[in-house]
Amino acid sequence: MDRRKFIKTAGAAAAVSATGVSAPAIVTSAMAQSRAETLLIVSESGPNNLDIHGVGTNVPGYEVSWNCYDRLISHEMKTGENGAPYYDREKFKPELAEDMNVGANSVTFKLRKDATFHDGAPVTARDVKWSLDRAVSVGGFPTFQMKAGSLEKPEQFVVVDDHTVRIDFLRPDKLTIPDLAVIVPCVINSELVKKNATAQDPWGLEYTKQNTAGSGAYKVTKWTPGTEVVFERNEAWKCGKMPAIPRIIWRMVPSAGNRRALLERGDADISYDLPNKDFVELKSNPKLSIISTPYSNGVQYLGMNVKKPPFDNPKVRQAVAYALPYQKIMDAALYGLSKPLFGASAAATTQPSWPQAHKYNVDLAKARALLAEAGLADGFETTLSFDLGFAGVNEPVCVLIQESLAQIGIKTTINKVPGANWRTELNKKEMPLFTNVFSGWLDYPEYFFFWCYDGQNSVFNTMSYQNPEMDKLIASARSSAAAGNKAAYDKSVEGFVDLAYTDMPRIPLFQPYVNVAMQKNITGYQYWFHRRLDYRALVKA
Amino acid sequence: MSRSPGTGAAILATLSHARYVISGNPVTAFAFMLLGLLLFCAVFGPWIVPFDPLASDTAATLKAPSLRHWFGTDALGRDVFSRVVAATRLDLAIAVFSVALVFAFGGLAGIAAGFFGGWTDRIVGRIADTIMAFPLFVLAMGIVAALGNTVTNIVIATAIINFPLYARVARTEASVRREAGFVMAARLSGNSELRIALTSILPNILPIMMVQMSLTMGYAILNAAGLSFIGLGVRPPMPEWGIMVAEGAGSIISGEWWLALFPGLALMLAVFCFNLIGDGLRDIVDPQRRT
Amino acid sequence: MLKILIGRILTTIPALIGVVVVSFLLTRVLPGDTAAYFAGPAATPQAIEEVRKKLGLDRPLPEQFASYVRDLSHGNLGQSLTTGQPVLSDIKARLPASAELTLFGLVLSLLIAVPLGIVAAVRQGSMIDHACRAIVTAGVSLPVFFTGLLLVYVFYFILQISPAPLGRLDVFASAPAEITGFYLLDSLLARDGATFRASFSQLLLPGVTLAIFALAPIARITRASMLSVLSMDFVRTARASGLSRRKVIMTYAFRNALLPVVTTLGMVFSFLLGANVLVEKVFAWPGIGSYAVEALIASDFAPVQGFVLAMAILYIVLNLLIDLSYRLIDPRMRASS
Amino acid sequence: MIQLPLLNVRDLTVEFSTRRGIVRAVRNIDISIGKGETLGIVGESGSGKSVTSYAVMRILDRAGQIAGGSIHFAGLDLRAASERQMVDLRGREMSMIFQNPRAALNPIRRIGHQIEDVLRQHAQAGSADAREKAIEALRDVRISRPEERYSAYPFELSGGMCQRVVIALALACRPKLLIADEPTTGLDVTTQKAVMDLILELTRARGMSTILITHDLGLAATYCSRVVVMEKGEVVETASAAEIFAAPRHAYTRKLMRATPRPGIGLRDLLPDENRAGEALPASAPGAPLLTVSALVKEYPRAEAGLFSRFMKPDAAGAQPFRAVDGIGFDIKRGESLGLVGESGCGKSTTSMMLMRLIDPTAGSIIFDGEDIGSIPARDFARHPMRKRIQMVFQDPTDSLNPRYSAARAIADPLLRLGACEPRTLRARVEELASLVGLPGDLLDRFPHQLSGGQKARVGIARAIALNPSLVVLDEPTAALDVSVQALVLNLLADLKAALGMSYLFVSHDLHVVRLICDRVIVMRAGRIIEQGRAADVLDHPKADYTKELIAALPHPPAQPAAR
Repeated sequence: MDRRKFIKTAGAAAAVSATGVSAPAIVTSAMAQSRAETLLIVSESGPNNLDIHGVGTNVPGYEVSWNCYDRLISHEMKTGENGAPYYDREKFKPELAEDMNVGANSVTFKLRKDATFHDGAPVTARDVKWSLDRAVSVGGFPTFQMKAGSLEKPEQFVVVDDHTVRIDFLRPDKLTIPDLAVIVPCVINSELVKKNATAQDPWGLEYTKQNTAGSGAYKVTKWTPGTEVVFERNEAWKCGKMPAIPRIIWRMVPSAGNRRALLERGDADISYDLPNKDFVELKSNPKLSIISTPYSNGVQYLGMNVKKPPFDNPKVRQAVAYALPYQKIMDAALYGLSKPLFGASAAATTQPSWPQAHKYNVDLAKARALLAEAGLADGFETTLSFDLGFAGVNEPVCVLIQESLAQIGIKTTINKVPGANWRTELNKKEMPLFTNVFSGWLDYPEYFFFWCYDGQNSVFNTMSYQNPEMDKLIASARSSAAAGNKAAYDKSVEGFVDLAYTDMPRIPLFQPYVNVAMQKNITGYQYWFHRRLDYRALVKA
Repeated sequence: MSRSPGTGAAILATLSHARYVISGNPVTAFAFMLLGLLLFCAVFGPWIVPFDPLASDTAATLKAPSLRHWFGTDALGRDVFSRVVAATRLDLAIAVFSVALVFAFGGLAGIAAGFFGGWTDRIVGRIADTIMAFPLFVLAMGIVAALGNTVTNIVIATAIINFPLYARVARTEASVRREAGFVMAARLSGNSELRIALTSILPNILPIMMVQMSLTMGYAILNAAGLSFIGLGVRPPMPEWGIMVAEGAGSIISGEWWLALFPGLALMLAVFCFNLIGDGLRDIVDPQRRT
Repeated sequence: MLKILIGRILTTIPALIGVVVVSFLLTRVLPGDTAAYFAGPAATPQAIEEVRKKLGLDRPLPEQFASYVRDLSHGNLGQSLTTGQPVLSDIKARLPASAELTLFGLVLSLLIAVPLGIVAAVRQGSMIDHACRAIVTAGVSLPVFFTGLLLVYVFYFILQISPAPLGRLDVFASAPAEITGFYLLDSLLARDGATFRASFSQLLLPGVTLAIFALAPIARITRASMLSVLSMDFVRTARASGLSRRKVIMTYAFRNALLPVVTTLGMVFSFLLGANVLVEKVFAWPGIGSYAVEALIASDFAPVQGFVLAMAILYIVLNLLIDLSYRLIDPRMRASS
Repeated sequence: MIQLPLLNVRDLTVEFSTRRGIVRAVRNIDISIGKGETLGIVGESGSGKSVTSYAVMRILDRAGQIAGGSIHFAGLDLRAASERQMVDLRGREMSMIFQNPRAALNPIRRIGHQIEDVLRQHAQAGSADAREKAIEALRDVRISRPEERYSAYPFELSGGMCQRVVIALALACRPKLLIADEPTTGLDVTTQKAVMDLILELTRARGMSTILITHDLGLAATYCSRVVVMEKGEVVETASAAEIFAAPRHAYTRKLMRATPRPGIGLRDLLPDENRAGEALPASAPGAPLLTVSALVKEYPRAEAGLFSRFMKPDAAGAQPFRAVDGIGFDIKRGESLGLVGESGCGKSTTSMMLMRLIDPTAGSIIFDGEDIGSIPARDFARHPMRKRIQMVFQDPTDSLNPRYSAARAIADPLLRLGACEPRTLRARVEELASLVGLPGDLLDRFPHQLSGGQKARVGIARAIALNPSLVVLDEPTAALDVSVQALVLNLLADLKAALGMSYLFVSHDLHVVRLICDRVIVMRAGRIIEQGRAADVLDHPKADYTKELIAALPHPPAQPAAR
């Protein structure tokens, strides 16, 4: 049977039965929605919370927040390396604000007067303050993210009048303004949420978990956890160009093979979490377009615990760096869908940017020599751990590393850590050898290094790397950035990159790509720092 | 006293009966041939494979079956044929050990329950009930997830979920024989209850347990494969059928059918073989047909 | 009758207690730290400790168990981290999907396996017998996820005669008004033929996958049970009284052979509910099995415990039903009450 | 005009394909039966008598087939008849009833419906009158309140009642020929008589021909006009009942007749001439009491059913405890043989199990050689020194041997366990015991399934006497044996008792056998002792009505010609 025809006839049958009295109204309205007006997204997992401020909200939840809530400001688009739209780190555009005025100690926003929440209530400065207060107060990830831009206290957010908000700086920080354009500082319908708050839950987290209370371009009309999320366009949206697609259905399809089949058969419109191999092969499918963009400020690396022998010896770490099968990993594990971070020419100069390639290449003789210098000519045994949640890439990577390290006498046992346990294991900082990804929303080298290499030993410094010299360089980069001293800034950045590549506590393997596959009739995909979809720009022809 | 001539005669009689059953049953004969092949692969596998099952070759990834690579190569260029053959040992080991374990615990517990009755019966019954009330596959997952995904834990988990089955069969068979004449005769001869359970009950229900064991061997392999599918299988790069099928399954749609098909076939043949042998054994030990 | 029912339920209490205790302990030794999960990606150790205290995870196990049982007695199964919903409502929403799929698979399997088993028994030793045996055994020899993916590949991707493996209904169709939670029944009750056809076509492939897996145990027990009944005296009496072959096999032999078949059905059903876990994953079926697996992988205690408890209760209910059907089939059972 | 026989079997050969190749179960036999005639087919197990009847009905199982000869029924060639024709014939023209009536009925179908099935199959009734006709058929076999019984299930009826239903089923369509295959085996004697009388009466009244297949010569003699004797698949003699008993021509017939226990003979008279040992049986001289039982009671509570046990044994909960043995008392003297008789369910087996100390009594005492062994828990008795002094021979010789033990191992078991023997001398002792019970030494290494019934019985006896016990309980030791084997075993038991000075408790339902082997006899019913006394006194001059009834129900073979 022709499938399209089937759907059509089914719809028609439902429409006919709707003229009778027995058919429930919901059937007809839903069935009548035409396919052309709906975007069908398929992905492996869905949100567990519709509010990014919620406790333990997962990454798919961020996508809901991004599309259903507005922020004061957002980023402009530019054209990326691959020719597709890419957010412009440097340029901001107003969203709920119509004007932004940055001073020495504060920034003032004038709000749009016509913006309303989904329930029709106008967006006011009080809503903005309440939302930002909430972000810095609820704890957990949102508060942490706000802190990254020196946004820490409710007192910083001041209501000037109904449509004016001032944000006072705690200290000069280059990241404060960018941090206001990330997902977390979204503006929430404070009156609506307060109505649904309780004494135990003053911020109404339970309510926003299940409901979108924003002013954004879309609202969630149906959410079946683990199965689907249905979005409808907010026809009263004022903060940008009216989105082209009235309705979005986001279905969870756990099997990657099925997601691919759905795309190839033309049943699904867009999917962005497929194995690399599928993306490479789908590129040759004339019905689909694939866009691959490197993670901004993201690196997959091989980490070594520098607090414990044998990886406390830099020579051993360098030996490992000389023994990794970088190209094989690129070819066999990633199908070329990543940006290499190895094998820069010996003459290349370090750039004031991140991520950038290091100069190590496979050189087993050198690796053996370094091991011998470290007194480990006979090699040693250790365990190589990876996050099972990303086994598709991690497993071949680890198998290849295992095979390669064996050639210089390092015998590894591969340890699959279930996704749920991965963070716990990382936090313990006891794994000797592991592969992991870190990426920062805020695309600044010092931001990355502050979290990953600094002696404060944050959870992301998974190697427990502590070096006073490194700390000094990072601090100087931050201060010179805030002060706007470009020369000093560049020097510090080049300094800490060089140091990281000499000491090698973690060996960058590659810069992963975010890949999106969609039908040819879907256009308007934009790359965002959060790497999720922005429905507002998508168009279905 | 000498028992050997009698035992020898019994073995001969059993063999001749087995030959009779097999000759009348082509499917069972086929299954025994398969078993021979599997055992051969398990014992000699590592020596007969054309390639090192662990060696990657990034120059020859995802090659379709050819004369050089009979079953093609996988994403890392490893020879699928070599991996399928080499995996036999591990898969059979999982099956054999889990079945041996559950036979030792479940079988004996069941015999005790059926033979002694009373409190023993009640306790074994409750344990079996409790395990049965769990969705078995999820219980196995839970055990492996909790104890860590090693081969040993897969074996233990498989043994635990099969416990009720064994306990039940052994219990039924033991309780049927509890009042049998020869058991009473053994009591009259001054045998202790424990001794009766071990010398009179156990050997007599062994054939029926053998059937059970053969059937659950296949199930053990399937179970391990299922665990692999959700990521709880053995550690890479060890080749194991389930993990190979699970990983290859995603590639069916992209056209690399050989990744899942060949390990899948091997797995199916092994399970198939154990199941058929179980059926065949049932025919052999079935007293109704043994006249 | 009621007394027996109550008696039966009482005997299942120890098993139920066992399930609660074991599932509690099992989930506590699961790797993964709930507190770390709740505390978020960048939490400091103190922050994690605070969350741990707030969740009561720092208290000794017996105390935690007591509060778990207290919550249970109020019908509170806790919250799922992965879906963010109360476990009870998750299970309520998902159980019908699993039950519908499993029952469908079971019925399908019965329709095929029982006649096969009968034929194999009646023609014992013939080529038909051997062929039946080989076919059903092959069915149970394939991992269900493999069968499922293969079916999707062939029927959806290649032949294009099956709808997309996207759960219980086509994306653009809407669920029938909920009465039983079974889409097939609900759409029939609503006299909505289109939805019935749509949900039936979605159900077909996963149902067949399950059915293939269940063929072997059912056919096997039917055959064995038929064989033993066929060799019984009363069948000989029936034959000697000149009853037709059909009458002898169906009315006399088969009805007597049903008892072990029904017993096996119960086990097969609970077995299928387990196999469901994998099938649901393949077909994006919004059932309780895939829910539990994801929770287990994510070290999400509450849904796993809730799932196990739900299954245990289902198992007990199932056994009661089997008991009742025993009584329907065999008058001797009725008499002993 | 020559009257054709109703059934004419000529030169019939039936073959079975087994794993040892083709086995001929019946070889070239001729049997015919005229209209209204009652023919007995007599033979021991394996004689092919049942196979013959199945061949006639064409209900041989898959492995069997008619290899030669012809079967004509009312002029119709049954070998050539189509299955369709046979279905029409079965039940309507020729019917069959089987032994073990309870198993012969569909356990889960109302008996009325089962009769209706047959009636409707043969178009003897339509949907309107089927019920009425089924009830009528039940009334014909003297089932009281047939309207009620119509809706009964087989398990709600007694064994005798079930056999009546089976008869009703067979006769419902008024067939011309009835084949009764061991119709009363397994029934108690009183029931046996009632059932046989009923069959005879009905078939005579309807002018039917009847074939009675039995192992019991007495039964055949009592009820048949003509008798066919079969041995090993062949007919050895065919003659009128009177003739065959007056002047048996074939040696086998003579042997069979002689081996059948009957009043007025001694144990030695059962044996054929060639086996007949010269010496007469020594008279037993009972001494002082060896075992005294008083006020013995055994109650069984009903067990509760758990979830686990449900699949095996669905039983009811909460019933009253059942008194299997209800306060009995007796004693057994040294060297005495005491018979314990009664119909099934009278408590005789329970009593013997208690004496054997395999189960514990609820109340009462068992004094054995001065010690109250009743107070020693059964589970501890295995290690008690008294254990070796009380042994037992079981009813079913097959069931009582461990299938995994060779004959020698089985006999050696008590010797090994109760340590009466040095390991070195063990084999010699086993061989000695084997020769004592007449078991050829070369059979000692065989396994039970390789031995015949009689041989297995001898192994069981050898095992029981291995420890020189003072008391042996014999629980229906010959019930599963053919009469000729029974004769040998009974004589063996009597000889052993005399030689080893043992006392016997002989549990049996067969009064003829008890008379032959026992000094005294106890009659039990419903857990109580009805009557006890010297065997001859009780059996010849019973006092209790129940005993009288039992004796009257015994089939009495016609008087024997004097042993030559």
